[in-house]
Amino acid sequence: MSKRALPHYFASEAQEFNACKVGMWAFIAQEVLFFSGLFVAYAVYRFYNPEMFHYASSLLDWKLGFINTIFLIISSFTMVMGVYHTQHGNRKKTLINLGATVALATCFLVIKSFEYQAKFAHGYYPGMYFNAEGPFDTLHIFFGLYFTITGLHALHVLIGIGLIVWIMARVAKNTVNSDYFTPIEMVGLYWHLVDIVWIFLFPLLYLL
Amino acid sequence: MANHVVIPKIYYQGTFVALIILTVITVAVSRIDLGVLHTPVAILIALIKAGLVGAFFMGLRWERANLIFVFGAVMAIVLFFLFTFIDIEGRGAITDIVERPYNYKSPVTVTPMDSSGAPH
Amino acid sequence: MEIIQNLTEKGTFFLPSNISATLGEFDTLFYFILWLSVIFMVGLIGVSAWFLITSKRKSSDQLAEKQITHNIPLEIIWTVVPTLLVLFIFWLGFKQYMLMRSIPPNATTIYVSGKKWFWEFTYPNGKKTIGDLVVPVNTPVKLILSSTDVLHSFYLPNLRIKRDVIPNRYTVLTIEPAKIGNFRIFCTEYCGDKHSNMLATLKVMSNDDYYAFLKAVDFDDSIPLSEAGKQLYTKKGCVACHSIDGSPMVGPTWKNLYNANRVFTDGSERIADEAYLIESINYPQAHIVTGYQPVMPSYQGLLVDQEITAIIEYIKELSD
Amino acid sequence: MKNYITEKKGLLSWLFTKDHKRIGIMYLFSVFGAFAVGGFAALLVRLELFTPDQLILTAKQYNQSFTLHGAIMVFLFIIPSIPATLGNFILPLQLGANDVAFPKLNLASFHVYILGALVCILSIFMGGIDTGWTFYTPYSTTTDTAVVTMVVGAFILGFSSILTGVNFIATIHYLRAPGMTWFRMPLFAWSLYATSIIQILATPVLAITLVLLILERMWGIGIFDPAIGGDPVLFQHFFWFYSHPAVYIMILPAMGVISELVTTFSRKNIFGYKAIAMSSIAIAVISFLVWGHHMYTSESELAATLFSILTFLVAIPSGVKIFNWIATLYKGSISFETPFLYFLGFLFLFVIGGFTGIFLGTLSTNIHLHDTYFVVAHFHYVMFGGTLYAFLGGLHYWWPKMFGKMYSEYLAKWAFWLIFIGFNMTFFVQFIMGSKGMPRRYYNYVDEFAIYHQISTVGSWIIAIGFIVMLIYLVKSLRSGKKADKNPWGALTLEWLTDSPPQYHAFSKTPVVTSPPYDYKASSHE
Repeated sequence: MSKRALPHYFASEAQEFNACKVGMWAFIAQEVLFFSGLFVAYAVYRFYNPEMFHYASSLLDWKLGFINTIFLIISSFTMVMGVYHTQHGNRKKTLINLGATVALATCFLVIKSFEYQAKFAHGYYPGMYFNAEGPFDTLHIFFGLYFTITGLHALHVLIGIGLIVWIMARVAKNTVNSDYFTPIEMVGLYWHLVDIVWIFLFPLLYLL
Repeated sequence: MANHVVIPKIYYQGTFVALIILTVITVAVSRIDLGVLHTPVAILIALIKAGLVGAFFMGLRWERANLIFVFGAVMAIVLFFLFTFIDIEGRGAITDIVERPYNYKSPVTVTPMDSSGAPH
Repeated sequence: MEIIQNLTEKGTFFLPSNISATLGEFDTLFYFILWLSVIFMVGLIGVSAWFLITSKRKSSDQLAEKQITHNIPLEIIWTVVPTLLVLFIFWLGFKQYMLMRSIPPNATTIYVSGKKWFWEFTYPNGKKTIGDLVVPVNTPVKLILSSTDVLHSFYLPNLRIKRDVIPNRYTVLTIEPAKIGNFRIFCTEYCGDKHSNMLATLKVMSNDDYYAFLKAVDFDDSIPLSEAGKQLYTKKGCVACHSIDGSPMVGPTWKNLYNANRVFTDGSERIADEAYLIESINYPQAHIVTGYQPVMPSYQGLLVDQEITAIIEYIKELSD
Repeated sequence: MKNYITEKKGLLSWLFTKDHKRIGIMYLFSVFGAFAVGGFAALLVRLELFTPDQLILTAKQYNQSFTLHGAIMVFLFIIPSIPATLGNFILPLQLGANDVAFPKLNLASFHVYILGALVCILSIFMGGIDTGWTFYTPYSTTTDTAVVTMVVGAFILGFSSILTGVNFIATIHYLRAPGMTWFRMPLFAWSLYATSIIQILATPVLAITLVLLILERMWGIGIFDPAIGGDPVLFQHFFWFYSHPAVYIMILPAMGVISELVTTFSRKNIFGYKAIAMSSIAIAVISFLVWGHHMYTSESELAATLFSILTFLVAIPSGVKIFNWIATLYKGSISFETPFLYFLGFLFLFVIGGFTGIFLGTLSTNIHLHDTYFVVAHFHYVMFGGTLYAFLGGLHYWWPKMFGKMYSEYLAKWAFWLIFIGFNMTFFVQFIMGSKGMPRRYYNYVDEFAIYHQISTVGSWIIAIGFIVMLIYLVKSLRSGKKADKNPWGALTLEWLTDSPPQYHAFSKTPVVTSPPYDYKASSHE
């Protein structure tokens, strides 16, 4: 198959790879800042009503959260193995690993929807639709924040699934191979970021 | 800049196992009551896990130049936290009125809590 | 209407007259920074003008006389000197700021409530006024500010002080006026359509006038009820939202209101008799006429019964 | 010989181009379109304020037009103005590269900008918004105007800014010509690098603030609206954490352009190259520490004191730059063409803006001056007098390079002086009015300020005339301007090696850089 033509504005392969890497890391710094706003909001409202947050997090099912964390960590591992096999030019194994990552991510979203169903059953809707009883009258703030943070994170998981499926298509068409594996490495970086955000979210929302 | 360093598999498997163990530890630690240390320990373990993912899965250990972005983002977040909490902590410092939110119309109907802390 | 002191008279070129007993040196700091800036400004303009004139390009290919790329001592000076200067200015400003924010122990407390588009003041003996903050001269007054709907900001230009009024939270402001007279109060945090009409007047009186004001029941029954109603229409802020000539405003017009058929947003209807008028003064949110927003704040406790009857008489007079 | 304009014909070849030069030109026209809309709203506001009571607008219409002026000017004009137009066109050429690092991303940034702009314009027809460009809650969550549409538009525009930042970081890191080390890079590139750092680290916080505002308004999650337990001051912290670095996104590229102008038109090597480059980075870093000085009246005393000290620290690098620029003029060979006039205008107005900033940074004077016309005048002196003057200076400086045509120097000087006089007449009067206590965003005002408002309104008409004159001679220059040669001003930076207008493939042979960027020769060799 023909080797990919280097774009006219790059002088060498290494220059292109490094430029993409720096650009991706800048994008990751930006994503981290995006979630930082939510963490500050969480911290401020936890400071305002600590007992309510402690009580509210006991309402969440930490076992589902734990399984979700394990799923995301495994998916991070299979993603990295996918990149590893691409670098070694082993297309079949890459596809298997990427398929596993997508499967795990979908399981993550499925469990998330179970959790949401359980919350809705108790009447813990986000914001003004909240009609539940509780020992604290600020309970609706916790669930407002809970749905916002996990909702935005789930959105990023969805975007991640889309990206991985796109990369699987390119690996299948062999436009991404051991000579040019920049795209899969970038999607890998993005996926690890989504995993890191969940690593912080899990203890803050479920365990504290 | 390291170009095309291919990272041996062993690093990935090692990190993966470490992450699983740390997740189990996080849950275990949260079960026992550490009092005031409860939050810092949880955040510390999360930081270690994030560090592992960043160093090995994201290849920071071999491309240290990208650490500048991590450093920049972390510094911006720390400043954001720090100054917001200086304001919130300092409210009512000079004026003797403690300035905290109060008397808002909340959609929650408050049920009395019995002694064990669970609503009956 | 007592004359309110104009902000552009009796002040200096940049500032209105300063009547604050504690913040006298505010003006000195202001003009210190001003003259410092003017000196630096003249220096910079002078130096650059001199450079521009002396090294004007005469012929099109004329090169620069001398290339100088850096001069470490000069650069150090113009970094360190401004830093010290501005930190000194910070220190002056910080001291005055602490003065502004600290509360003298024996201050009389007045509650200020900012509502959409008027200020309501509650005095120590429970008396309430709208739009007029009456304070004794030369005594510290602690204003406890809170808002019932959106952000406002309580600004007294002649006292050089301002504090944001935040819903569901108390914020505090202390003033100590040293001159008797009427002064302006503005709302300086954007709060909607009538943000620019949300004015109030600071009335500084001598002590005995102040106590006489506190005790006076401000309803004099010498004038006919509807005439008193007409005065209340302006004094109590109804003018801000209700018109008397039928022109559309935020609230329904009072012209031909009495005994008119009112259709409400929930579809029900009712004749606007005395009971309806009293109810909608005390509990305006109870029935909202179609086409209007539920923005009217409740006047319960703000108007004594005679005042309500006076207003209703006035409305009757308006509806032929 | 074909250049990037005549390379391919047809609208599609422009709308889907991946050439940084064409994207820069498209940004230029859309940014000036936004400037026209924002400027018209400003004229409307100033006209309404001619008399203390109602003249042409009702209270709601007035509030909508000053909000529109603020939002359009900030999000649609001044943030993308220099980085996206001059930056996109000139940066790759200045670095000796043929394009930015990610051309597809660059095109995506332009399309996202157009989409965001359309959504913002759409909000006008859906009832306009009357919350001010700061969207302070709880007013923004309780008013019945089309806040969600404008907020979605601003959210989309945030991405355009982030993508430009990502692009420039990668371009400056890796696409420099061989031999161009970090300290041989032109100062315009340095300033764009500092701007990209802020764009990447600050804009996402605006994105999350706007998302939370939309959720607060639609679902009432109780985070900003105090009626349901939220804290409006927290919204101010979130908003200003982005918006203060945003004002440095606006001024840093302007400082970059000014460094280029001062060296070229005085034929002098820049004075203190390292000092200026490092102060750009210093401003970018310190800009994240100072947002609280917008909230002295609503935050606690401890925070206000801290923010005040840090605000004064961020003023120092700007001061250093001003001193360096003036020192560059010494013993140069100065020619007073239009770009240099805009440099002098920048110097005069930005220094006034800077000194009035000291009034607003000091704790006690800020309490008196906050939310009055003093603040309005201060930020117009810094934004209009600073960023817009540098943008116009840069535009006139690189106009021959971008379009290959000169503009009429005579009309350009007329436009400059009209705008200069009109600007000072409009805004210096507002300093006096503001310190006397005239509050901001007032539809009708107490009678004693009438004379100030009338002078200010007349001044705004003169600015409008100035811009109309500029429009005329720039359009004339496009159609029938004198052909410009490769290096009309005799500058030394790399973009002047390409011919004007440059070909699609600007550098046939990638240049090798051997000396610092402004290595002018001196006539007296001592």
